[in-house]
Amino acid sequence: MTLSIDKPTSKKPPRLRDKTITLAHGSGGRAMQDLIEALFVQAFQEGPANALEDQARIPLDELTAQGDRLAFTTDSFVVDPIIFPGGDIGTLAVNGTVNDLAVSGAIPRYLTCAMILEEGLPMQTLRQVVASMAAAAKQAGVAIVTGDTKVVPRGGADKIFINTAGIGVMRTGVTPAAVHIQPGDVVLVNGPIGNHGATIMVARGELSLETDLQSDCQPLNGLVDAIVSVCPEVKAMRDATRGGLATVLNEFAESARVGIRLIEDQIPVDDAVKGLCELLGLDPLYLANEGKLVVVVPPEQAEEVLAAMRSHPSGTQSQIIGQVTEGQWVSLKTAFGTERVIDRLVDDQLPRIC
Amino acid sequence: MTLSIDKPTSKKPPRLRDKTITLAHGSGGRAMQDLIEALFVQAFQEGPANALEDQARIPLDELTAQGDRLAFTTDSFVVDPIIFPGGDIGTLAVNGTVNDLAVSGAIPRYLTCAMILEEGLPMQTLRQVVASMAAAAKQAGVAIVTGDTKVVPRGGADKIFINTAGIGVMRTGVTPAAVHIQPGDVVLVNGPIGNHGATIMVARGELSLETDLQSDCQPLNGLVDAIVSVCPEVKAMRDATRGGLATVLNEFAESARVGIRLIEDQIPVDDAVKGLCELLGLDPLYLANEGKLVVVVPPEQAEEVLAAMRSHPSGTQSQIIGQVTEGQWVSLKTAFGTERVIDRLVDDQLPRIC
Amino acid sequence: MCLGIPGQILDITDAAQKLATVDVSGVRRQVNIACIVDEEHPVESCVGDWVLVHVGFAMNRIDPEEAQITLDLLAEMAEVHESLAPI
Amino acid sequence: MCLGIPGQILDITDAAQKLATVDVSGVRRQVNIACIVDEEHPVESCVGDWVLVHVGFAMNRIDPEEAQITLDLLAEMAEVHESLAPI
Amino acid sequence: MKYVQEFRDPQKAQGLLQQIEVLGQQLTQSRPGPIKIMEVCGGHTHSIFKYGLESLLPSTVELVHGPGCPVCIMPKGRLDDAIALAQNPNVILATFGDVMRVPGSKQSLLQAKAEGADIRMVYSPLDALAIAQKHPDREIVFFAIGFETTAPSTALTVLQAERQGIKNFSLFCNHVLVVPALEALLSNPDLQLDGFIGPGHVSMVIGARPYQVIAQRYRKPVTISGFEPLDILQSLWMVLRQLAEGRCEVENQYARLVQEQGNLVALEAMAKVFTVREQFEWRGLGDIPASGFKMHPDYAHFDAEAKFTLPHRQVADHKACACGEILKGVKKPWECKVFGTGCTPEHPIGACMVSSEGACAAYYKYGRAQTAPELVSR
Amino acid sequence: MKYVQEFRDPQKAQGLLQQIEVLGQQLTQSRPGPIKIMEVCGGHTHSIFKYGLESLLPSTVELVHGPGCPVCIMPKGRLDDAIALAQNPNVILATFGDVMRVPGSKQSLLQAKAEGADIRMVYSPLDALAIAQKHPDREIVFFAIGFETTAPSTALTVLQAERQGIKNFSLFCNHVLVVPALEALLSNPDLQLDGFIGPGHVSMVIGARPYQVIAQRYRKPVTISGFEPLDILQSLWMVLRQLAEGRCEVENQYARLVQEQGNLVALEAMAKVFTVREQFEWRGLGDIPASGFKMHPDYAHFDAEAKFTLPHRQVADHKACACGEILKGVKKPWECKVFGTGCTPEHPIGACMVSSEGACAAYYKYGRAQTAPELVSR
Ligand code: SF4
Ligand code: SF4
Ligand SMILES: [Mg+2]
Ligand SMILES: [Mg+2]
Ligand SMILES: [Mg+2]
Ligand SMILES: [Mg+2]
Ligand SMILES: [Mg+2]
Ligand SMILES: [Mg+2]
Ligand SMILES: [Mg+2]
Ligand SMILES: [Mg+2]
Ligand SMILES: [Mg+2]
Ligand SMILES: [Mg+2]
Repeated sequence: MTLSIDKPTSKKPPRLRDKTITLAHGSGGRAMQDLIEALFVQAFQEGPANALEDQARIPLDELTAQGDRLAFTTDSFVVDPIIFPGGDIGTLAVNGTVNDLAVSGAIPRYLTCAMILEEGLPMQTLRQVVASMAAAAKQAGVAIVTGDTKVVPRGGADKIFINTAGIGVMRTGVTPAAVHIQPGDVVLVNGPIGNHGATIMVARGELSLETDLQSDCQPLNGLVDAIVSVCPEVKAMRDATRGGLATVLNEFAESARVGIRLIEDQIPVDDAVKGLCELLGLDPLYLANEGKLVVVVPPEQAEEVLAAMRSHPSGTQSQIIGQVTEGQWVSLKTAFGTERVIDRLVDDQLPRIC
Repeated sequence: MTLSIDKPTSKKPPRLRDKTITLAHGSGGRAMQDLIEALFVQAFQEGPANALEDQARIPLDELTAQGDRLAFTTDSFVVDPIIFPGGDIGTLAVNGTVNDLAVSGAIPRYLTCAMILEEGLPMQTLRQVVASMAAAAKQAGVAIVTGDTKVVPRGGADKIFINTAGIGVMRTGVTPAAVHIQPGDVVLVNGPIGNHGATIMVARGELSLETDLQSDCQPLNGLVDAIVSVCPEVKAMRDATRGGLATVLNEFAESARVGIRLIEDQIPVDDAVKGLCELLGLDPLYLANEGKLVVVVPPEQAEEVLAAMRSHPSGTQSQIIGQVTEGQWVSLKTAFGTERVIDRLVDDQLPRIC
Repeated sequence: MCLGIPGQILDITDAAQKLATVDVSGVRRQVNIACIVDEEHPVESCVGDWVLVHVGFAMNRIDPEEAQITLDLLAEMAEVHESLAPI
Repeated sequence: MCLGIPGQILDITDAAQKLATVDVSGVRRQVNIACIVDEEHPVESCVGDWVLVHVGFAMNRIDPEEAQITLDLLAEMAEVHESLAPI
Repeated sequence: MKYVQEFRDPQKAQGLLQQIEVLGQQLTQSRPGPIKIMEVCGGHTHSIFKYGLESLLPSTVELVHGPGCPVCIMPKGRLDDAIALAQNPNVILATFGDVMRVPGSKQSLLQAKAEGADIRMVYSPLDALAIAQKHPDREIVFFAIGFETTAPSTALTVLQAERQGIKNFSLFCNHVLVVPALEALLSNPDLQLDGFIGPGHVSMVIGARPYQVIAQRYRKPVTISGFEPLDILQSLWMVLRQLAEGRCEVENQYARLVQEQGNLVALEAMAKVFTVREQFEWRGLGDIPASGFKMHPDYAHFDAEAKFTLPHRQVADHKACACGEILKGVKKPWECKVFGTGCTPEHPIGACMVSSEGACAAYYKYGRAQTAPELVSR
Repeated sequence: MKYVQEFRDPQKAQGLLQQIEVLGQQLTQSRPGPIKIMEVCGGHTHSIFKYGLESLLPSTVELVHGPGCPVCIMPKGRLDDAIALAQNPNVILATFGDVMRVPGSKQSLLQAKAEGADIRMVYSPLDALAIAQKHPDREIVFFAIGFETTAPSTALTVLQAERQGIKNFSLFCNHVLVVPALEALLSNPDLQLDGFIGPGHVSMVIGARPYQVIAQRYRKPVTISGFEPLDILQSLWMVLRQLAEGRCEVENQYARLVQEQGNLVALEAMAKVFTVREQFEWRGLGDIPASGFKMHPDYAHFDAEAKFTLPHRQVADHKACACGEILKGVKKPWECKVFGTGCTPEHPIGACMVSSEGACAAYYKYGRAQTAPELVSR
């Protein structure tokens, strides 16, 4: 059973007396309904008023007023640990999907929230994650309009998994897509890379490392607005999540059948991320980000886009990091003046030590 | 990273050589891309032609041609075992979301597919589940247009979890919702209840029981078409999944502030489901279904709707099972001629034995 | 207390361990039939018998004649009632 | 082989076990400094030293003078090159 | 379903109901208040609510729901012991679903499981034994509950474990006995009962004879009853008939399953494996002499109470809880101050609210609309 | 980053490169083919590719990538042993990330982990010891790999385990030694090398002295080198200068870290805990005498090879794999028949394709666009 989260109810929400999540909270029975009403409905009540149905219902004319196409996306979030410096799995779950919509040039509008909870999860943890989701949704200006709750037996999942799907409206005339990329186009990024990946690696605790790093988790739709308003012709945008900057650029090159040449000196990387990479033999180009955007624009608009990005709070450290070329490789002009290929990795980077 | 599943690619898909899922398949790297291209893109290629972006893009005018509102829903599927008589987690994941759209009166159109896989999952199992999803989508006439793949370490999840979100177009003028239900309305169901719940309980093997039961998992959008075409005024529809028929009827009663009176003799229950319930002290009214629909219609249209349902392959055993009343309780006229309350359960039913 | 349900013995799965398959309205399970086996009723003779199943054991044999006697009595009482009912 | 990276000792966390905190460009970790402690360099004196960090051990002390000699030589060679380069 | 469906035929009830009405009127002409008949067994209570039988009865006949649900009468201390066993990391505790939600002093088995204890629900004690064979490195404790119906299965399982030489299996034995509990009730001066509907499945094991003490010493008629609605109505009628005829006997409505002597194999297995406790605590009723089984010394190596150290704390019942009076038939559930408000199936205070055979849960689930809607906030 | 950034300054490379060009030309005037210098160490190989140093070199100077990656030379049989250890349900195998993807005869550690073996990636052998303290009921085996740089850390960890009385910790010791491997290479008549860039971090432990045998017996110049691009270019220049001047000496470019005598604490710890094996198998190179460490008899109680029964099977390398010839500097990766087709980082056939310090992986990852694009299907 799915409950639309935005139940227009006058009655006061039930009190949640349970200290931990049990299988009852996923049973479809009253314990589940109480959880949904006491927690999710309260937190996410910003949405439009729908009845207590198994789906949200959205007038199409409200969407057609904003653009001509729907963007539709989904991501599951399984981050470990679920709470880390700079955010938690809830922040990620909202921003991740907001960003996947935003980079299509869409105005993100509505999100779903489907939780898989492990039996025994402290209720307090769930409260915190749900509060983060509500705050992130508010910040990004989206509504969480429908959801689902499943509970699996202890050991059947790792604390919390969240799936968010999202829809947004694509502005008429704005159609960023990797296939539009052409030689000569300019590649930008909105700030230092690798902070999220580095933060999570450290937060797991297995390496016994300490840093002051924080995840860069943030919504990018505001920044995209700024980009699109000066450059509706933007060729391509993508958030550089799993696989990092290198992976996104390889996807771009492959889709558009072009090469991309990066300038190492211009790619912003924070010192502690550099330190972690040196210590563990990693490459920051492949570290995950959760608030970093790669943008490709026609060369004549690069400076204007850069200026627009830098004047947005999410892009103050934006940089032009390279240019699209003929050819088929993503390559890097190293700080040493040489050139090397930046290929896709097969897999996650593992520490290289001995 | 999310890959739109319907990549228009001329190059032949990579060969999947791995026999099991490893963390590499969720890394964002080449192993993941190969998995997506070799498995998901091949299986789900029915969708519209989008570029390899992080979101599907759907023309809004295609939607406005079919209706005036969007229905938007999500469900995660965590069924254990993942393969059972009559279906598997893939069949469920597609039909579950198709049905949540259909019962709103919407024409289900597009689905997402987000998989959380446990490290060590046999590739063959994943292939089977994906094939089931593709087949179910084809049967329901929906396209799976975008997806996501995560892999968690062994022990971090139980084999496969699938989330599907779905969008559909609500036909202009058709607005089933529990709040519309009024005393006098008639309640129908499209066939015997409890088969899915009973099948899963037996399939877990812990009770060492054997039956010839099968899950009733099926798409209901065709049946809904048949209902709506004779009765666009349909008051409410809902698929009776977790919590079963009793839970849906309680939700209806609560939303509409009415009572509902069921006639036990008219509620279809298969013999083996009855046997299981007697053996374990369970009530079939609370067992889950995955292809059963509760419909509430105005009394004057009940017979016509019943006839329409019975002439559809998914409704040959449809029955009128009760009527909406004043009051606040869901009650049952027992086969013994008495009356009892059918309340919501707190929790899943547990076997009652000693 | 003590949920018990009639079932019919389908076959003997392990005569030494006194294990049999019982059918309850299409649900089959292996049960222990020690409680219904005695000199008069050797293991093999139990196939086809109706028994009361409780927590994986056949606890007693159901006596069809006694069942019929009860039903006949009830039918008789119902008939008497019918005949007395106002027309 | 043998990835090693310069880091600076921030403090001694356990003098008996010869454990210290090292900083590598903002990343801190506890390392074993047994290999750089001797009569001339008692544990406490190591704070502030630059060491080569490998698998959780400070393997050797970095000699700032030797480093400077190398850099000076390189600078000199670069200068000679500059002066020879076509104008 | 043979031997089930025939006994659910509402047509056949009409004669019985009419006779009950006649007898009820006759019996209450010369006394105040209705005739009170206790159905001892929780299974009967469940059927009565499931089939709405109370609504069919005349106001002259009242059913009192007895202490015959082994889950409802399990004291908190014993549950705490079971939870302590399950929390031992080397122990797998196996038990029936019935007992999973019953609140101990701090939590239920279901909550302990959510917090990491390894607790498995089984359909049969044989399934618990199979778990022991599958996990030779773990200790499997079967939390054995139930009346004499269930005790033989447990005993036979222990005998099988002995034959197969399985050493990592033991019982936490909480089997209880019907007749001593009834005697305890009957010795209570509060109690105003006119007769009993006797538990059919217990009687299938112990036979009809043990109830003679009730009929003879306490002068109350007993009818051993089946569990289908016609069985129960017929038994009620049989008790009323005894009353009307001034008889105090043990009658057997459930002759298709219950014999005078009970089941000899079952009785022998119980006699081998168990021995009667000096006393056992019943939730709501307190200590009752000779009312439970413990392991026979010959089978001490299968006794979890000997194998493991248990807290063994006695825990008082919640002071608001009227379970004891309800089990004695002195109060009705809705006469408990917290029924439906502080005490609900979601957050049960007393055990009667947990098991669906508990009188409070049964009223909450099936009976509220008719009997006490005003007591329940929705 | 101090002591790092300064050695990456491209401006400072210009003088070196010009000198290398001059020396290269001079040295090849009177002989066919380029001057071939082997960087022994995988860390150097990694830096050379990461900074694209080969593209800066004149055609007269060629770098040959040596056997100095402890992961690349790990034979399949030893990996199978490690996997067998990890598959023991009571064992937790701890090791460095480097070795996780290396294919054994059937699977890699990563695959074994996916199928349920308890394998933990650690940054330090001390972290493996901490796991042992945290899980007193399990056996923790540290799969110890690495050259003399890493061996002291392992030795010091064992000494700490001894001091703390930790009994559930042991080593599966696979430490290998640089100089014996070089001697084995140098005794090969195929080999055509003119000099060596010596491993800086190994030398920080063992000192400069052990390389004298190369300079003196085999008459090849050696320069011990740091790992930054300027270090490597300077070392290359120093080797060429020796060749030009007709010298065969052991020079030390990495004086900021390497002393003549090495690190005495480290050497002492190794001498206590380890003893040299009669021979050790190197993937691609076969058995090399005295080229690895095993546990010293005094520390046999920390020896996983003594504590556990291992398959100890020798497994032949894949017959298409040219790893051996590549490690000897006889072939370049793209001269292997399966490079980039049958053998990729995704599905490596040989170990050189696994570690990013392996020559094949380095060419695949960094070098393809320049050196051999036509060999690689995308
Ligand atoms: S309502 Fe609850 S507290 Fe009251 S008697 Fe019943 S079980 Fe006890
Ligand atoms: S390409 Fe692969 S098979 Fe060929 S030598 Fe390199 S590692 Fe061996
Ligand atoms: Mg639904
Ligand atoms: Mg849904
Ligand atoms: Mg749902
Ligand atoms: Mg994203
Ligand atoms: Mg993205
Ligand atoms: Mg996405
Ligand atoms: Mg994704
Ligand atoms: Mg659904
Ligand atoms: Mg336990
Ligand atoms: Mg293991």
